[in-house]
Amino acid sequence: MSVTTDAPAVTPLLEARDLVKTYPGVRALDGVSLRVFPGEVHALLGENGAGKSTLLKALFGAHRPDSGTIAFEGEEVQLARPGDAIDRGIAMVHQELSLIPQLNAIQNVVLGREAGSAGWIDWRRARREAVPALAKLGFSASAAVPVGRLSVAQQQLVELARAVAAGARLIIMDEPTASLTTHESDQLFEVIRQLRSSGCAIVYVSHRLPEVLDLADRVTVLRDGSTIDELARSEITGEDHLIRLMVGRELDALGLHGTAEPGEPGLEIESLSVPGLVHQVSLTVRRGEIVGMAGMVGAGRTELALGLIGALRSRSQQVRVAGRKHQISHPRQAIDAGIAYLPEDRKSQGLGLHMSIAANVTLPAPPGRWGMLDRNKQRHVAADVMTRLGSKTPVRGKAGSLSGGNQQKIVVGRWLLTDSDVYIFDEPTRGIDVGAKGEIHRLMRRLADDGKAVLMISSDLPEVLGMSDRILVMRRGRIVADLDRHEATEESVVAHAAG
Amino acid sequence: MNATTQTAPDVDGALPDLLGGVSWADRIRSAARGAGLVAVIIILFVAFTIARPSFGSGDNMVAILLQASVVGVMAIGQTYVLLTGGIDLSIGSIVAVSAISAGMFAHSMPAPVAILGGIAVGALAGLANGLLITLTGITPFVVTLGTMSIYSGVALIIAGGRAVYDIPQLFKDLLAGRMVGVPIPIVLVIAFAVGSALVMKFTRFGEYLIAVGGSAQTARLAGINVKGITTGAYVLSGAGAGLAGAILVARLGAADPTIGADLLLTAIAATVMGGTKLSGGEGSMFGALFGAVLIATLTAGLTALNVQAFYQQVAVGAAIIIALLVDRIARRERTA
Amino acid sequence: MNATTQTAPDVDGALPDLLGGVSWADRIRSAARGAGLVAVIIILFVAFTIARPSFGSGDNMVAILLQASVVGVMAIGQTYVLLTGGIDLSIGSIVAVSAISAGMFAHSMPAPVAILGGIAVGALAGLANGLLITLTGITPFVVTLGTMSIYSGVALIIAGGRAVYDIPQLFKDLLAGRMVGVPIPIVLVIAFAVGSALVMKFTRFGEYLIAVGGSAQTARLAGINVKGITTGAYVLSGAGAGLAGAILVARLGAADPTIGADLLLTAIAATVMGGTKLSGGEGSMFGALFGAVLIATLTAGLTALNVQAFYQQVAVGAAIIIALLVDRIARRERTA
Amino acid sequence: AGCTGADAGTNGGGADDGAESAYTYTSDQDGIDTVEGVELAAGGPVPDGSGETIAVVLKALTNQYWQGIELGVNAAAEDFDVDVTLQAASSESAQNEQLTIAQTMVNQGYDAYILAPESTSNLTPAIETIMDQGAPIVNVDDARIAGTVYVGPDHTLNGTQAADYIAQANPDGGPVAQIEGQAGSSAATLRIAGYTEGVEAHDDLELVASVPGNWSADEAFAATNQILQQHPDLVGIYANNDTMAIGVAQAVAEAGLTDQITIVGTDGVPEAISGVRSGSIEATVSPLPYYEGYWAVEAAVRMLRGEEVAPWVVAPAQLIDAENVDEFYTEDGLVVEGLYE
Ligand SMILES: Nc1ncnc2c1ncn2[C@@H]1O[C@H](COP(=O)(O)OP(=O)(O)OP(=O)(O)O)[C@@H](O)[C@H]1O
Ligand SMILES: Nc1ncnc2c1ncn2[C@@H]1O[C@H](COP(=O)(O)OP(=O)(O)OP(=O)(O)O)[C@@H](O)[C@H]1O
Ligand SMILES: [Mg+2]
Ligand SMILES: [Mg+2]
Repeated sequence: MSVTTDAPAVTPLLEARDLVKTYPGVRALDGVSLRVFPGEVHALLGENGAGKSTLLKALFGAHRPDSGTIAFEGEEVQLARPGDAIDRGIAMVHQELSLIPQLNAIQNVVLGREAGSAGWIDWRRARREAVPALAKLGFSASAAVPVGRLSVAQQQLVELARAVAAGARLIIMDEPTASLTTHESDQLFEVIRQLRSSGCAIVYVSHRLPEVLDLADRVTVLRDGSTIDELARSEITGEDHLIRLMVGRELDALGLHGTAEPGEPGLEIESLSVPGLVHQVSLTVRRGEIVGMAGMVGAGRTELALGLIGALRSRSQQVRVAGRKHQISHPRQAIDAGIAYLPEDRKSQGLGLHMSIAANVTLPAPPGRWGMLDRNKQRHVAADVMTRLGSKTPVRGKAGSLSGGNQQKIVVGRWLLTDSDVYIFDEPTRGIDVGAKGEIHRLMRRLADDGKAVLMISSDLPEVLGMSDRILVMRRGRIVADLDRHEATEESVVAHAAG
Repeated sequence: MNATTQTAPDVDGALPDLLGGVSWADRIRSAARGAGLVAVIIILFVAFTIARPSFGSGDNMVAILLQASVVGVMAIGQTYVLLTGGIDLSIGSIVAVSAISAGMFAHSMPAPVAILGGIAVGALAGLANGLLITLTGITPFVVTLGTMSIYSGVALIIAGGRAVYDIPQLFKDLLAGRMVGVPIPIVLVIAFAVGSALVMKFTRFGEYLIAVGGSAQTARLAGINVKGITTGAYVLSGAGAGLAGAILVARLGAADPTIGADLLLTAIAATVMGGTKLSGGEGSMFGALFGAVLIATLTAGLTALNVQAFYQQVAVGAAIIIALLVDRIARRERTA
Repeated sequence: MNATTQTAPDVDGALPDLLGGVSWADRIRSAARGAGLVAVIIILFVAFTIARPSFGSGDNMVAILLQASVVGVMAIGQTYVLLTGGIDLSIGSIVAVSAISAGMFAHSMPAPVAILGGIAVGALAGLANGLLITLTGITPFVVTLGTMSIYSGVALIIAGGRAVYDIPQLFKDLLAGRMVGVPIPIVLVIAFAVGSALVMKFTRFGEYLIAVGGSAQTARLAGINVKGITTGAYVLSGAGAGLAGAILVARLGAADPTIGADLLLTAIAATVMGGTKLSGGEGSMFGALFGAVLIATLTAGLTALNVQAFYQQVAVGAAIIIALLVDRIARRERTA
Repeated sequence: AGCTGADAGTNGGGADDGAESAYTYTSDQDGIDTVEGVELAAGGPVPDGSGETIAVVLKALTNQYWQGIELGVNAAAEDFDVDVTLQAASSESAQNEQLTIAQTMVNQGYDAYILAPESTSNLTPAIETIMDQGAPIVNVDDARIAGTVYVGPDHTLNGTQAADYIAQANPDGGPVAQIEGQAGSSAATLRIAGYTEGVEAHDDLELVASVPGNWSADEAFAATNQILQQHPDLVGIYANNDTMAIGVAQAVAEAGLTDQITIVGTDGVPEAISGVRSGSIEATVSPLPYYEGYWAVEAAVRMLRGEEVAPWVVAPAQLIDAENVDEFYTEDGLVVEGLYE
């Protein structure tokens, strides 16, 4: 790995200076500057809402900054629309998946740059361009089905292949690994290194610090819309160093294993199947324990949870919550039975983005009786729980205007308000910054300590290893390993998950 | 089942007050939007009055509101449906079925029962829409495109293609009379709007409508009975159309099986002019009412100016687009 | 043969595991969907013929296809718009404007020029729709609701409310004559469908239509000129309606300013029965054509069975819902 | 368009294509032969029509006017022992749907056809096929096109009669108004023209408002409300059909002006007849739809039996008011049968 000790003496490939961007009520960028040199992997770090995505969108021409300048190859440029950036050789992998669900992988990879003349598409050439890029990234699904039917991870690879196939000189990646497991992330890093050695510069956002230390040549840290620091890899002493820069204070490191002995079973599942996806899974989560559930993407963990709560059609011999037997065929029944499920896709499954924070938090059980809604109480209840979660946004604000971490807090807050015995977190910290991540981890532990049974589905292996009292590994719809936290290592989990 | 447990971790230090802040800006904003439409109505009214002074009489204002009331009731019902992200193309036909039913009931039952019967028929037709949509998963547009045709045929079949007339006086008095000097349809449409606005603000059903319209998946995972809520919206839309049908019977003293067909697009236009989004999750009950008043004012004004039929079509079409354009510009300016 | 969305390009042996398998399943699937509709048409046709043997005559088949051709052309045009996630409610009125224009042109210009002129008027009306939608950001439903009224008024105004007669024989021959024994409208609608299917499969425009309909935001980020593509869809929809108008003028030997109003809902019904989603990104050009044939077959068959108008309305409404229900069940079974 | 002899420009397409036919397909031109409907029977006893099949395609059955025609058709079918099949489109604007229906019936092959097209042109292809088949066509009531025989009223005269009636009822004259039918529909266009001319012919009447009601009672109600605001001194209102007249009557009644304003409709549907009897409507101009239907079948049978029928069998524009309503209409508001026997 090449490590730069200082800024190279060459002109930056891209240089942004004093960018300012205001949204109604928010100053997302407040004089940010960024330099990216050719052939480097440049990590962009910052808490949720620090302005990373906004900065990258400005560099890609998707947003026009209010002021400030952008220079590409030493020459000042106006990027009014994505086309301008694409023409200059800038590609972007967006934080929100941005594929056309109805088109297949090849069509998506070449979208907007289709080979051919006079409006006709030369599909042969398009394939020749797209297939190697997909293969290089380890894309393993069919390239002929609409990508909407692929798993999130495979979609992510398609998105990456878009940038790779474009042959861009600068690739901007906004949290490309957020929905990838270790295995797929590694594959991605391999590609990133290849790209770098071919002279391509990469700007890369991630909340997974080990990754950053592993990959980046240079790091820029943002806080509250401003550039805090720019360092070469060699100047970074470790994760703590980065966290300090990002958050402005020290944070506890990961590792929140329980101390008490787990109690009675909180959740018992006997032989639950979701046709085609989950096969006769049985498991038990005790009160006071956090059970981590690892697996490759597509292993069926989410489907297991959805089947359990009645959101997917499922069959089971028995489901017990806190010792009581339940028949669950609709999420309402799951909630009443005492199961809280925090979905993996916050935006489409967890939140009503157009609704107020208060409405979101109280969604399963709005305060009031006889079908009425007590708005006043709703606000107070929501403000109360959000305050305790450390949110600073007035609860009348729309959920959609918050950053990822704060959005996740809304979902967490919602389920704190229901009197649940079982909490299932599906990818609880996907796309969430270190600060908020720590808070959510502490919260999970606190729930366990309060006697709740916690099941944590996560593709973030350090998180699984650091948090779980017990680790279940799923593969192809079955539980293939039940590991004690003492015996579990990164290698053993990956070995079970990959089969 | 849903006691608020205090399991959240305590955070030390002063708790910032999350209750305040946005509220006033938001209130002014949404008030301003309603006000924008009202302003357009007033401008039109003043302009027409300048051109034809008698247009500005109190009587005429009442006549315009009366005219707006039928479309208004339908538009408010439609708003429920649009909030869920659906659409109800069958309301025109439901007006006809309900009108015929109410008219026929009126010949064999006491007037109040006949009126409620007509509304119930509308609600039932809405229920059928809702069930078809939620149970089959076919898009609302298609289902109600189908039932639009079905209900219209049913209205003609049960009426034998004939109008029902000789509506009892009590029926007419109840729905077309006056209450403390105000025509009852106006009272009804205002009551429906106020009631609906209260439902949106102070009931779970209203809250859930918005949740379903914004993201059905989120709503379902939060334990909301999405199918039930959606069906409820269609029932209300049907009931609104049923009430519109009953009002028309009372006003015209007859129930015609083809009545209402021309009201569908007007009602939808009123709803969207009132700021309700076709994409769901956002809408305004009063907006629907104002939209109906705007269209009635425009039609009345063009009639007062004796504008020829062909040109009236052009003017009404242009008004729909311009109203939404003004709304958009106003909003963009407020946000920018 | 009729899938426009699963245009999965063929893949050569390079990476068989990556690309194999599903592509064929998909092809069969989409072929099956088209086949399903065709099967329904055939079943209906056979059933009607058994009930009324004269229904099965070649003449009658040609008559049905002729009837379907006008709706078919409009439905194919509408498919472009629905693919972008929009809707064009103004096509019925565009038929009228184009018909009147073509009819008037025919009195002063050579027939081919008049025909192209009529189509161009339709395309222009579509362009106006497209520009209004993309430049103002108002939803297509509302914009075309407005222009539906405007264009209808304009047709009446330019025609002075009267039909234009005495269409030259060449005009009629060109659009209503026969070509190697096949009525030209049938040739035209098939050509339009084939051409459109090719556009969807092999051109950027087709690809970008799906992209815009699938996710306008993503399309924009991919550097696609979303406004241009969207506008293009409305232009084609307008041109399709213009062609429909010209065909009607040729067939009827007159241009009536109120023609076309009843074609709107039929064309939309045909489009959705053909498998095109109102939510955008997924649609079938041949499906639109088959949908038009299905509706024409149904109307003709019910008439042959002497089913009365009121019941026909019920039957057509039910058919719309049932067609989509069958499609859904078939698809669910295939995926489950 | 085109029910008066003078109103040319109504040539449907294809009128001259039927050269091979046993019947002469005339188009309505100046100086066309007419016969009053009441005189049709004078052409001798109606021959037996047994064994003949007649297809009837009406505009729609959603208006009782058309149901009145249906009644006449059925009565005649019984009297002449012909086999009649009647169909109609779903609405009076369903031009394309009606063409499908007509085409299908033509393909079934009937001996004669009675058509009431939605517009002057929408059935042209079906008519051409019929002409090729050589079967007689009777064009009933509206949208007069090239057919052998037109059985129907002079729609222009409907309007003129209404104007005359209003003038008669208001010897002092005054402002009058009109509520128009669906823009562009042929009946509306003709009635508007007839009424407008009729009003002009009376110097003391002034047409102060002529606004759309689109065949809808509710729209007519609203339009009338508005006109009354502008012209409270109105003495007469003509509605292009009875459905709208009922809305007009309601608005006038609410304004308390029933005594001041003479309301005239057109069609003579039961509801309007009831209005005439109760005094909410002064008069309606009725072509007596029952007889239109009856004569249409009679004309068809006569042609099938080789008789000549004048190209226009004129249905009377019979003005029905309180004086003569019982002469023409039953208690139930249906046209009295056997009036002209
Ligand atoms: N479209 C928008 N409208 C209003 N505010 C926005 C919009 N997009 C972002 N913001 C706000 O701008 C700020 C910066 O957001 P941005 O998405 O750039 O953060 P980020 O650093 O990418 O965070 P994350 O790590 O959660 O992705 C946040 O406060 C966010 O709420
Ligand atoms: N065969 C399939 N047909 C339709 N949808 C599928 C199929 N397989 C997976 N999916 C969908 O694709 C997504 C797969 O997501 P993902 O790859 O995260 O799988 P998962 O089962 O959630 O895995 P994880 O174990 O990572 O939670 C899910 O939303 C699932 O519903
Ligand atoms: Mg971001
Ligand atoms: Mg998952």
